[in-house]
Amino acid sequence: MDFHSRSPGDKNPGAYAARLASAVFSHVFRGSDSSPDWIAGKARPRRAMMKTLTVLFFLLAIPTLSFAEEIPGATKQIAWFDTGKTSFALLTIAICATVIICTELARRGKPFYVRPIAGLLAMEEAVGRATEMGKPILFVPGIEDIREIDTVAGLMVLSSVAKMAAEYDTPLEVPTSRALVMTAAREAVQAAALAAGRPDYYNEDRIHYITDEQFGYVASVCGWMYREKPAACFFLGKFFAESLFLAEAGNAVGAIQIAGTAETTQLPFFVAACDYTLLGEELFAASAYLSGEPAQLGMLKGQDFGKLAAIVLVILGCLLATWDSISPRGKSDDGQNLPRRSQWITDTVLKGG
Amino acid sequence: MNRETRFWTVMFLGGCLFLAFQSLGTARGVGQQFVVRVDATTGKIIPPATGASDASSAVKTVIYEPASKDDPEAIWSFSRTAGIWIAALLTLCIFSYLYRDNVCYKLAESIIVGVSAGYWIVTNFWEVLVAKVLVKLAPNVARYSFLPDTPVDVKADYLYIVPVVLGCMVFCRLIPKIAWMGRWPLAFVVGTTAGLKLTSFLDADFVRQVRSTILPLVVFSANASDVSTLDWKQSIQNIVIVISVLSCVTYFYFSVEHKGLVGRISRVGIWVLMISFGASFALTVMGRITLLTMRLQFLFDDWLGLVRI
Amino acid sequence: MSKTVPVLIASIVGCIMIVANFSPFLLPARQIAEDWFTIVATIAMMLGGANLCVHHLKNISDREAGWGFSAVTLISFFITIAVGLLKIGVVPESEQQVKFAWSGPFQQEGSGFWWIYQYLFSPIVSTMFALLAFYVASAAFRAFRAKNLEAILLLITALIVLVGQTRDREITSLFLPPPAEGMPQHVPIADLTEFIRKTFVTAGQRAIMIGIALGVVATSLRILLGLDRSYLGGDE
Amino acid sequence: MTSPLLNKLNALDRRWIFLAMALAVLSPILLQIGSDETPSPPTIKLFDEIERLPEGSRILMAMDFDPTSAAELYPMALSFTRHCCLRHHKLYFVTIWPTGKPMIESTIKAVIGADFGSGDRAYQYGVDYVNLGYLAGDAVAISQISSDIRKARPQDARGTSLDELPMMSGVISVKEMDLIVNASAGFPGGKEWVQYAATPKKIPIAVGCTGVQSTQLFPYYPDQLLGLVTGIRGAIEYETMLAAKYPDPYANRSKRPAFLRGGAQRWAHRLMIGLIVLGNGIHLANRYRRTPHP
Repeated sequence: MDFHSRSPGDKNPGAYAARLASAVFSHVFRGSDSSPDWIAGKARPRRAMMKTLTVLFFLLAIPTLSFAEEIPGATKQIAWFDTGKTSFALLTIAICATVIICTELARRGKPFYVRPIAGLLAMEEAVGRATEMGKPILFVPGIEDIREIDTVAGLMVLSSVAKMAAEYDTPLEVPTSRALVMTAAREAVQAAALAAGRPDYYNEDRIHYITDEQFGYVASVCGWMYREKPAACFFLGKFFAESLFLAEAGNAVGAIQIAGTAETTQLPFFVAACDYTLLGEELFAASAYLSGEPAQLGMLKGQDFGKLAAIVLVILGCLLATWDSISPRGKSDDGQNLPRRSQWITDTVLKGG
Repeated sequence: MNRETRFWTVMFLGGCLFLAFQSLGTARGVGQQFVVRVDATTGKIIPPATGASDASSAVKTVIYEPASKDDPEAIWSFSRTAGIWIAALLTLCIFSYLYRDNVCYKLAESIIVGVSAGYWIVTNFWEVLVAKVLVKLAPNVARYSFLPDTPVDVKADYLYIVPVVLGCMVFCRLIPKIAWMGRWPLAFVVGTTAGLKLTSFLDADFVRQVRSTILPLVVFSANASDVSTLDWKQSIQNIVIVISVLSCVTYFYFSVEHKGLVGRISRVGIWVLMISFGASFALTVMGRITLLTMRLQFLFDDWLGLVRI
Repeated sequence: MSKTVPVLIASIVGCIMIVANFSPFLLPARQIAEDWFTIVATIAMMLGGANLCVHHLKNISDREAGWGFSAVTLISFFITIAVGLLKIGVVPESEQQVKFAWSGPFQQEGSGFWWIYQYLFSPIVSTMFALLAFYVASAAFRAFRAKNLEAILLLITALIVLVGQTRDREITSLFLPPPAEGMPQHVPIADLTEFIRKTFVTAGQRAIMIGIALGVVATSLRILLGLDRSYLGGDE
Repeated sequence: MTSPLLNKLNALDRRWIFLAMALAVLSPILLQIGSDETPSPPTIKLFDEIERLPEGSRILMAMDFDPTSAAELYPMALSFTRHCCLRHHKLYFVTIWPTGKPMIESTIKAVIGADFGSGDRAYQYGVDYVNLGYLAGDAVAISQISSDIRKARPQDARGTSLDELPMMSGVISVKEMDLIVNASAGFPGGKEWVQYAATPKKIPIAVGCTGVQSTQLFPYYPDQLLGLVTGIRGAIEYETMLAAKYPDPYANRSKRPAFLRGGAQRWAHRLMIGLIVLGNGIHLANRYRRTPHP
């Protein structure tokens, strides 16, 4: 059996990109009808979305058409699909599609179990404790700009935390290290205050920019912590060396600390110095989890299928590699070494982009 | 005066006395800095005697480079000596936070917040707004104002108006009537982030990491006489890696209850994570100590001159 | 309307970025978008600067506790900006540049901005960083205690690696027979450290990375599908 | 049943720990105690690669660090540059950290200016080495220069057009480099160079990183990374190898900044081990006496 035949997709490569786009866009226009009003906005007319879908279609079609016009007698040809990336494109589509399908199933009412995550359960408790003690809450959405997906995830959690804090009417301090993050954080907190039915809770001055400089920011936040003694500290986003600094400062003032980051180098410090730590993926799952929306919880199920795929690929690959190691395949007729069996997985399925 | 105040007063006075002795009584002094004058266009050193009188061409292009005290052309630099003193005192102010929050720390904190915010604004002004936006939108203006080396044949690229407009939309938030427009740049940035990261993380963090975990569980190595023997060390290493990765991935499962077999495997996953955290923590210690070493070397070498490095 | 357009913008640019990864034809779009981000962020930084000024001016005008420090912040902020933008102390570096008074590099050694960086910015920032050496010690003292099996694993690996990191590791080979002529001395704890690094650390990182990648996919999809729009705020 | 000593230890103020750490680091500095290191394979690999490359090979020196991380990376940058100069390679300095510019300048001054600036084969600017300066845009900058250097940076750090420099002729992108040597202090840094330049363009890359970053970069070694020099220990290892191969003048203490920091390392590590043991001693004693933890 020849594992090295090129995948059939090579013949019509463009179709994959188009399929991905259409899958994604069809979802956009369906919108999130099941989400509560404060997130989804008021009822959005479907007709408007149909129109935008058409616009989108043309936006994607124009580059394609302009390329088609260029073809006759063209001197330079820029392929509009990189065939070397076919397998990666397929993999991307497969993973995205799984996630989307699970979301759709959840939206239609299929119940999914989600295991409890200690750090997330403790959030409400932390906010409650701050309320009891009459002390403020600190939320640090990382020190990177919004171009890092960790920061975006941190901001998504911020909206949930802000909603809890607004319900209890406990002050929430959000110092930021980037101006764009400040803007987004203000939007998120304002929306949360509205959703909690306390629009007055939102105070712009509590969400302020300090400085872009990592340690300038930390100097200011730690000074603030020493003086105001917050009862709960949330560190969720992208962190670097300052992680331990923040966590130790919080520890010195006796705050409950909940941290989460996808920066693997900083996890040990958070684990050592904080009460609860969201490890890597849990940070991204947090906002879905806290939102409690079935559609978003469905996504977690979709992610799990991705992990299952990883496990299956690793086991299969390792078995093939072991087989290769025990009995190598030898040489073909023209004296060349036959490729290893595990190459089918490493070089075809997992070729990468 | 309580005991604590007395202690710190004595420490402070002792420090002052020591500094006075060190700066007056030793040849090296405290934080003394020397420079030589260099013609920026030619890179040649200007001797101190002629430097002042030679006003015709050198005035505009003199730069200063650090030199040792023994250099015959060296002159004492007030600004750099003062700089070393200020830097050293600020260093001590920050170290004082370890004892507790105090006026000195607050002073250093306020300075760093102001200076660093200003620093990044200035840096981005020159590096992005001038070097990127101005050069793209009005290359001629750039050439005649700040960047004389901008090539003459550069054409203006008006596409760069879009990010400028998007950037300015951030300010819409300040005007309640059009505050909603302030969300557009956010949406643009978050959207691009989502799109870019989706593929790059899948590629680098998923595909590549899964691929590098595919290892033969039994490894044979050929020895000198071309007889393959079982490589115990490598085999055990591979088996441990594969089992560890699988169990950790299982730990991250959200939608399955951690009970029974899954529970046991994910327990192993936590152990692996804990071992990896313990090791990562210890591996970091070295870097942190180095930073402290460097600060102390600054205080005791560059400033006080007590050691020679 | 106030939210539909932004969500659409996010979806469109996001999808273009994804498609561009697979299409050499659209690849420039990826670079352009990345370039644009830098510009948008830089302009937004001005908003940050304005916010900083307002925040501290308010402190000063309200005579809040520590308003003097707010004044220090504002003064150092404005001095830095003035020195940096006016290029105080910067001289042109080449024959051609001499004709243009503002053409020298703004970070030139010896200039005012360089002085601020060298003697105010850099010492404070690196001392802040150096404080971590103390915090590492206090965190280790407090957290690495054998409370349960997980904590024991954490602490034992930390101990092994700490010993294995410096030359003190050679203490573990004292009890071994001397090596054969010309062979390096076997150091058990160094091998153990290396083994832990190669297996458990690598594996732990890998598993976390695999998980993160999937988390990023889901989070990105949430944005692209408009499921989560908390970053865009509520409807006013 | 309680003992006064245990009570005292239970309530130990963390400022005593701070004081102990200060003493552990300060004493070796004042007493000038240094420490050597035995080289490890990832460091040896980079050393051998620089030795192996034929004279005049193009090496991209990416210096992505700032004064705060210079403690670990500056000695490394010095050793790498010295080694490349000894082998007479062509050096292309670049940084994607705005704060990296002065680092490049002082590296050039300390190595090329001091040791290789004169003599019959002196290093000449534009012929043997160039400073491309700072590229704004983090990872974007990396992908830009890996497709077209001139697009990302039409001039060098001195404002000279790249086309006027002899060593830039024939260099279009990072693809023309024989090796990337990166001194990386975090983000953006080694990981991004691997992801956006080295792996897609298939150029060998070696990273010198801080101890913190090493765990993040270790998964890339040896597939995507040729060599990995970690933290001050890696710097000491590299200095040790350089001193062994070129004893004159690199066995000299004044040329070995990392060596002198080794002594402080040893004592601080000993203190950390002591603290962990003490912490567990207190914990066990508490359990033995069944007194509640404060």
